[in-house]
Amino acid sequence: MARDFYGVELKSRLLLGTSRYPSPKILAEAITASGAEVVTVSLRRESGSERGGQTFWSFIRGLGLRVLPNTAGCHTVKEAVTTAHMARELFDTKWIKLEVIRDDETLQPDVFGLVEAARVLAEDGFEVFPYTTEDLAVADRLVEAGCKVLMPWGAPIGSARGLNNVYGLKALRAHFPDLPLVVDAGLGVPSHAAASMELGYDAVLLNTAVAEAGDPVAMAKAFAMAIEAGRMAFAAQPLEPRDMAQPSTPMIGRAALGD
Amino acid sequence: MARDFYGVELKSRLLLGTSRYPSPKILAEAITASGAEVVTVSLRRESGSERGGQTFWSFIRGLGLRVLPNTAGCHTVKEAVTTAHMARELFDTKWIKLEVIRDDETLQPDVFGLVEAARVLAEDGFEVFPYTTEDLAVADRLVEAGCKVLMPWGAPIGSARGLNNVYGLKALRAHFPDLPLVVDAGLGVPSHAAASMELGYDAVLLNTAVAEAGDPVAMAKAFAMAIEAGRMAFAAQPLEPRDMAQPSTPMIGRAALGD
Amino acid sequence: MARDFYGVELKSRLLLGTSRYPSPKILAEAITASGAEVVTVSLRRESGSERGGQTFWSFIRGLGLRVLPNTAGCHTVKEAVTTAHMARELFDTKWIKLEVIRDDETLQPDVFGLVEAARVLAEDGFEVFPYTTEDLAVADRLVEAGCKVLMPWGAPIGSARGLNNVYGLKALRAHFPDLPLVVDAGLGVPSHAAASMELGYDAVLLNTAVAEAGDPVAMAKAFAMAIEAGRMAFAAQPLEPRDMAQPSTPMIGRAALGD
Amino acid sequence: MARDFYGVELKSRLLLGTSRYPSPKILAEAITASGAEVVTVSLRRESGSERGGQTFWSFIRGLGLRVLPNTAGCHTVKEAVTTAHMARELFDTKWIKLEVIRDDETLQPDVFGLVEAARVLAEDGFEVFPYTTEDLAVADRLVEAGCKVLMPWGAPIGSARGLNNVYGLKALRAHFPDLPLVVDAGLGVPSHAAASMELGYDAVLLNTAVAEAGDPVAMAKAFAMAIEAGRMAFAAQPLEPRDMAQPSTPMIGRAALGD
Amino acid sequence: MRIFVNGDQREVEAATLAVALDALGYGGKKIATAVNGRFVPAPTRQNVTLNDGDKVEVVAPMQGG
Amino acid sequence: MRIFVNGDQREVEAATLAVALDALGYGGKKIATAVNGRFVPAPTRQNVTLNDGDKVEVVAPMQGG
Amino acid sequence: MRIFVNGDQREVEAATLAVALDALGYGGKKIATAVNGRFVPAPTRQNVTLNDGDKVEVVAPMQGG
Amino acid sequence: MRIFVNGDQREVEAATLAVALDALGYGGKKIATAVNGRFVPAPTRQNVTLNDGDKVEVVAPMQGG
Repeated sequence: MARDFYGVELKSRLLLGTSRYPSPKILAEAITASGAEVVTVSLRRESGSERGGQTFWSFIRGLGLRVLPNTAGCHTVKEAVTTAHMARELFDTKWIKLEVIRDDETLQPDVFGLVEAARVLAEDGFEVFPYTTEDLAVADRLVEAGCKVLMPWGAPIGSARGLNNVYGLKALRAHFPDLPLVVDAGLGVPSHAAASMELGYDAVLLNTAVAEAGDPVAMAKAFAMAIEAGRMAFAAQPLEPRDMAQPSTPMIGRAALGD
Repeated sequence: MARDFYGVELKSRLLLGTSRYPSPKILAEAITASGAEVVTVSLRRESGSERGGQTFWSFIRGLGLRVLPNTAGCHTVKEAVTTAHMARELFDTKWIKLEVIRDDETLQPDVFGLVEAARVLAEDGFEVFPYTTEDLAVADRLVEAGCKVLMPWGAPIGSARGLNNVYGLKALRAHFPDLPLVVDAGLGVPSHAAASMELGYDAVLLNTAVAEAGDPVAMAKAFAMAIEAGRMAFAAQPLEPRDMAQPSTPMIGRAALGD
Repeated sequence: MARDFYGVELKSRLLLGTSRYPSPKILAEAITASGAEVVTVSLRRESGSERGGQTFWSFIRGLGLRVLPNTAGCHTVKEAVTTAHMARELFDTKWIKLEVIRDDETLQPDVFGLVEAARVLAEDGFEVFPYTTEDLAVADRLVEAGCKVLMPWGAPIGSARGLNNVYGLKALRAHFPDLPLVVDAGLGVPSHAAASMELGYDAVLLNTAVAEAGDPVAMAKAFAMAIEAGRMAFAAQPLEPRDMAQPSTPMIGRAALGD
Repeated sequence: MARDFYGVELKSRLLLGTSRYPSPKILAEAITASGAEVVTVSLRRESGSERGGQTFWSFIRGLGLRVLPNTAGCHTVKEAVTTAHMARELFDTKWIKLEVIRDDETLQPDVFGLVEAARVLAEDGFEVFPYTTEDLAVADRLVEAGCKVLMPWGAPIGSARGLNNVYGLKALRAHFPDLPLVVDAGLGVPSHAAASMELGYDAVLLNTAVAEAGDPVAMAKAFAMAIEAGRMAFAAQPLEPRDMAQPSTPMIGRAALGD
Repeated sequence: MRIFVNGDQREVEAATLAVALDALGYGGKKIATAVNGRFVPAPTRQNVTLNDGDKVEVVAPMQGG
Repeated sequence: MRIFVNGDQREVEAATLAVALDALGYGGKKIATAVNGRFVPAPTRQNVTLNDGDKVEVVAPMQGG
Repeated sequence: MRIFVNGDQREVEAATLAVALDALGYGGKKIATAVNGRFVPAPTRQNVTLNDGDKVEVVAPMQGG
Repeated sequence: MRIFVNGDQREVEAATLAVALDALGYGGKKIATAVNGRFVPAPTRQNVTLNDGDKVEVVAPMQGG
């Protein structure tokens, strides 16, 4: 049941961020190792004399991958909407990872600004990937606003904590059986990503856990495998946990060797 | 740092049980999918007219893999030792997965019988893979008894619960930095296996979670990938979890778009 | 640092619901056992011939306790606001436990309706106790709307699961060091309530865990003690968990009795 | 169902250690606040000129409480047995908290030395309180050796981690429905103690969590209340956790206030 | 005139909500009222004239969590 | 005339945003622009006349998570 | 003479375990044996004489976890 | 004669443990004793003769967890 992200079917279920890598070379290798078909990008001020943005742009173009620009750092609907427009022009894509942040300590979504910005952008033809929480009521409104993908957090961005609220993420999956759901942010190790997929999520968006690992390229590969593994396991109907033990080796036919 | 199991270096870090599969065909496909180089086997009574054991024997021989016979169902040192001897003759291997079970509800190791049987068998030239708990004092004695591999449980056999005592498993790994350690039993999904490897364990032994999955072949493959992923992540030095969030997209150079 | 609930200082940190008890007698005894100074109540349709509401009203009046009426079951701002007005007249109190529910399966707050209803009611002179989530951005808006108390859920109402998102509840407490915070709903056992207080929360609101226990009166008493215990512990600066052990009995001066 | 500790019925379910307090005065007040009827004590070398032991002895005598001497720091059966004999003479009690430690980093029980020492001491008329793990097979042997009480650890001594292996502690309780079981060591906050009692344990033994709290006297009181609360809750048959929510306020009779 | 009281259709002569409530047996009871989803305070009931098809809600105290 | 470009005060003669960007060295660069917090599409830049005190933002692609 | 084979009573003439196993149809099969709880290696079977009431266990390979 | 008391070398004349303890200042104190790792009950101390190199442990009550 491959999910459709605004009409695009992705083979890889890993979306990778491009920030905080030790070097462009390692970034490039990590992207390759991850097998990601989508990378997230952003915008920043540039003076007439600087070339950084141009260099990064050629780098990204060279990858030949789909880009998902974000509105990182935006705290208001207006900032997010203007940033989205600039991103659409610069990267020539309708896709936007919508971030409207309330609190700089937890970088948690401002769900009010998020829903409003999502509505404005969706009406303006954007295909919105909202970075949100596991809140069902917010999720409903994002869908009403026109979002066809949701990206709930696992834990605060960059915290490497994994899934803070497994129960909430399960409830969200149960509430939207057919909507593409992506766990975005907060993961630290591949087992976190595998667990996300085992909950039935459709993909995982990562950045810091890969970029700041000792070996980002190996870590990218590791996450890619774990995500595929978790997805495969979800489809293969795992055992339900039980409280009591059950012998794997049948007990019948055991030799009687006691006295 | 590939670990050496009694002089044998295994490429695959998944050891697979052969019990409880829907059919021999599915068992064979699951083994292939898992990439396991070692499969566990057992013994059972057979009458002169039955052929089951013979059939299974040719099946196993046909795989051309290393076999690890177990002493499943043994409750006393004497049973375990006699079973080990029968297994060594039948399967022509010094390797033995030593199980001495105390309690049929939890199938938990009887650490007293286990250590004694390990000593007897090690002195008799066996290469013992003891199914034990995370208890450090027991582990020390198993090593003194001659064990060069330890296999602590994750959770009771067949419970699919994952790692019941992560703290204890960490302490065991820290106590034996150089000894091959295998998480044996109790895992249910690939994320459990990846987490085991992320703790620095060297391999995982599985049976029920694969055999009783809806699709054992896919599940075998999924576990294989998750184990490799977890191992790779351990080597790639993952991020430490932190309490507060950190932006993945740098904040400097952000456009000022507010009023 | 006793907290002030709209100018009222409560000695007891347990707020108790009045619903689902086996009998009015047991309800009365449970309230007494709990030491609660505040009980939650609600409204329901009554025909001219029925007396249930009148009986319950005299019962409540007889308790001489402060009542906190709720807007249970309201799905829209309009329903919640009208219900709050009827409650204010009936129970003659400005206090209102504001519930605006989105989803009947999780009974989770509709944070959008909640904030709007809170604003309308606060402007109309109500003292609002909003049943909300651990979301910081929502919490900020509730405070802006005039709420001087917040009541985040521990888990879905009646689920007895305890604290689903300890991390989120910690972050909320850290974000509002001086605001009265009450864990409302989802607790099952006294250790859940003690843990809430150990996180620095100011009070706990309970109903089902007490009312549907085998012995509601004993359970009410048990929760009351656990809440006081948790609060006392929070103030007494508990030990930080550490990874390694530390002998409680000093090692110096040990007799040397080995060989 | 008050449990009988070698013929002694204790009203208080908290056993308190006497070590590591800021001052004897605070120790005395903490003991009083805890309501403990049993305090643990130990032995140490004393020269002819020192008076410390004598002073402590009069202090303890003055409390008029039952003492439980420990064999802290013993690593061998011989040390533990000799220490137990010296303790029996000094404190004039058959009770002994038997500690045989393997590893100084985790201070975890050496279950082999423990069982052997328990047998020797029980045969010699001691009433043994073994500090053990949650291992069922070890527990069976301790009972065979004559122990009529078991004291499994919650976590390593002084770690304040709480219950590392809830599953294992549950299994132990289920395996010995009628044996007095005491959670000994590793707790940090009252909710840990309440949770232990909610699992059906009969008592809790504490030291560091109280002695090293900012306010040991308040913390002693807090633990005492939480333990009583947890016990009471266990007896009052708590709700089972459920996955879905259930309204505490009945839905029937709700006013229809929407349009 | 036909109105709905707590969802049930009722026939009342009453000109005002106050009179209707008496006629319906609510006299002297501890209740609160809303008409067509809008709260009607007790003192105002006598000023509220009912119209055909009005939805009247009459609620009383109950247990709550 | 004085405007702010990415927060820095700059002196420009330019009548339009397009001309100003050239003057500021942005000619042919991969950028996007906003004036006073409102997005200005590339084709429109030549029609946007700048006024004293205008806040111009000029952004380029960068790494993002 | 009466012996027990895998728990079932059997009547055998055989003097040795080896002969008994043939008589019981185990000829040429992949098996391992124990008598009265003690392992008997294949080569030794011909030297092991059975006595009335002996408990013989004959096992073959099977699936295991 | 040289013995070790709680690990320290001491010179004692004493023939028995009891006498030695008095000489060492333990008279009337609340203590328990072991010699060479073996417990010596109080009543027995007078019967225990010390030998050169004996290890004597003398312990008193202390705080414990």
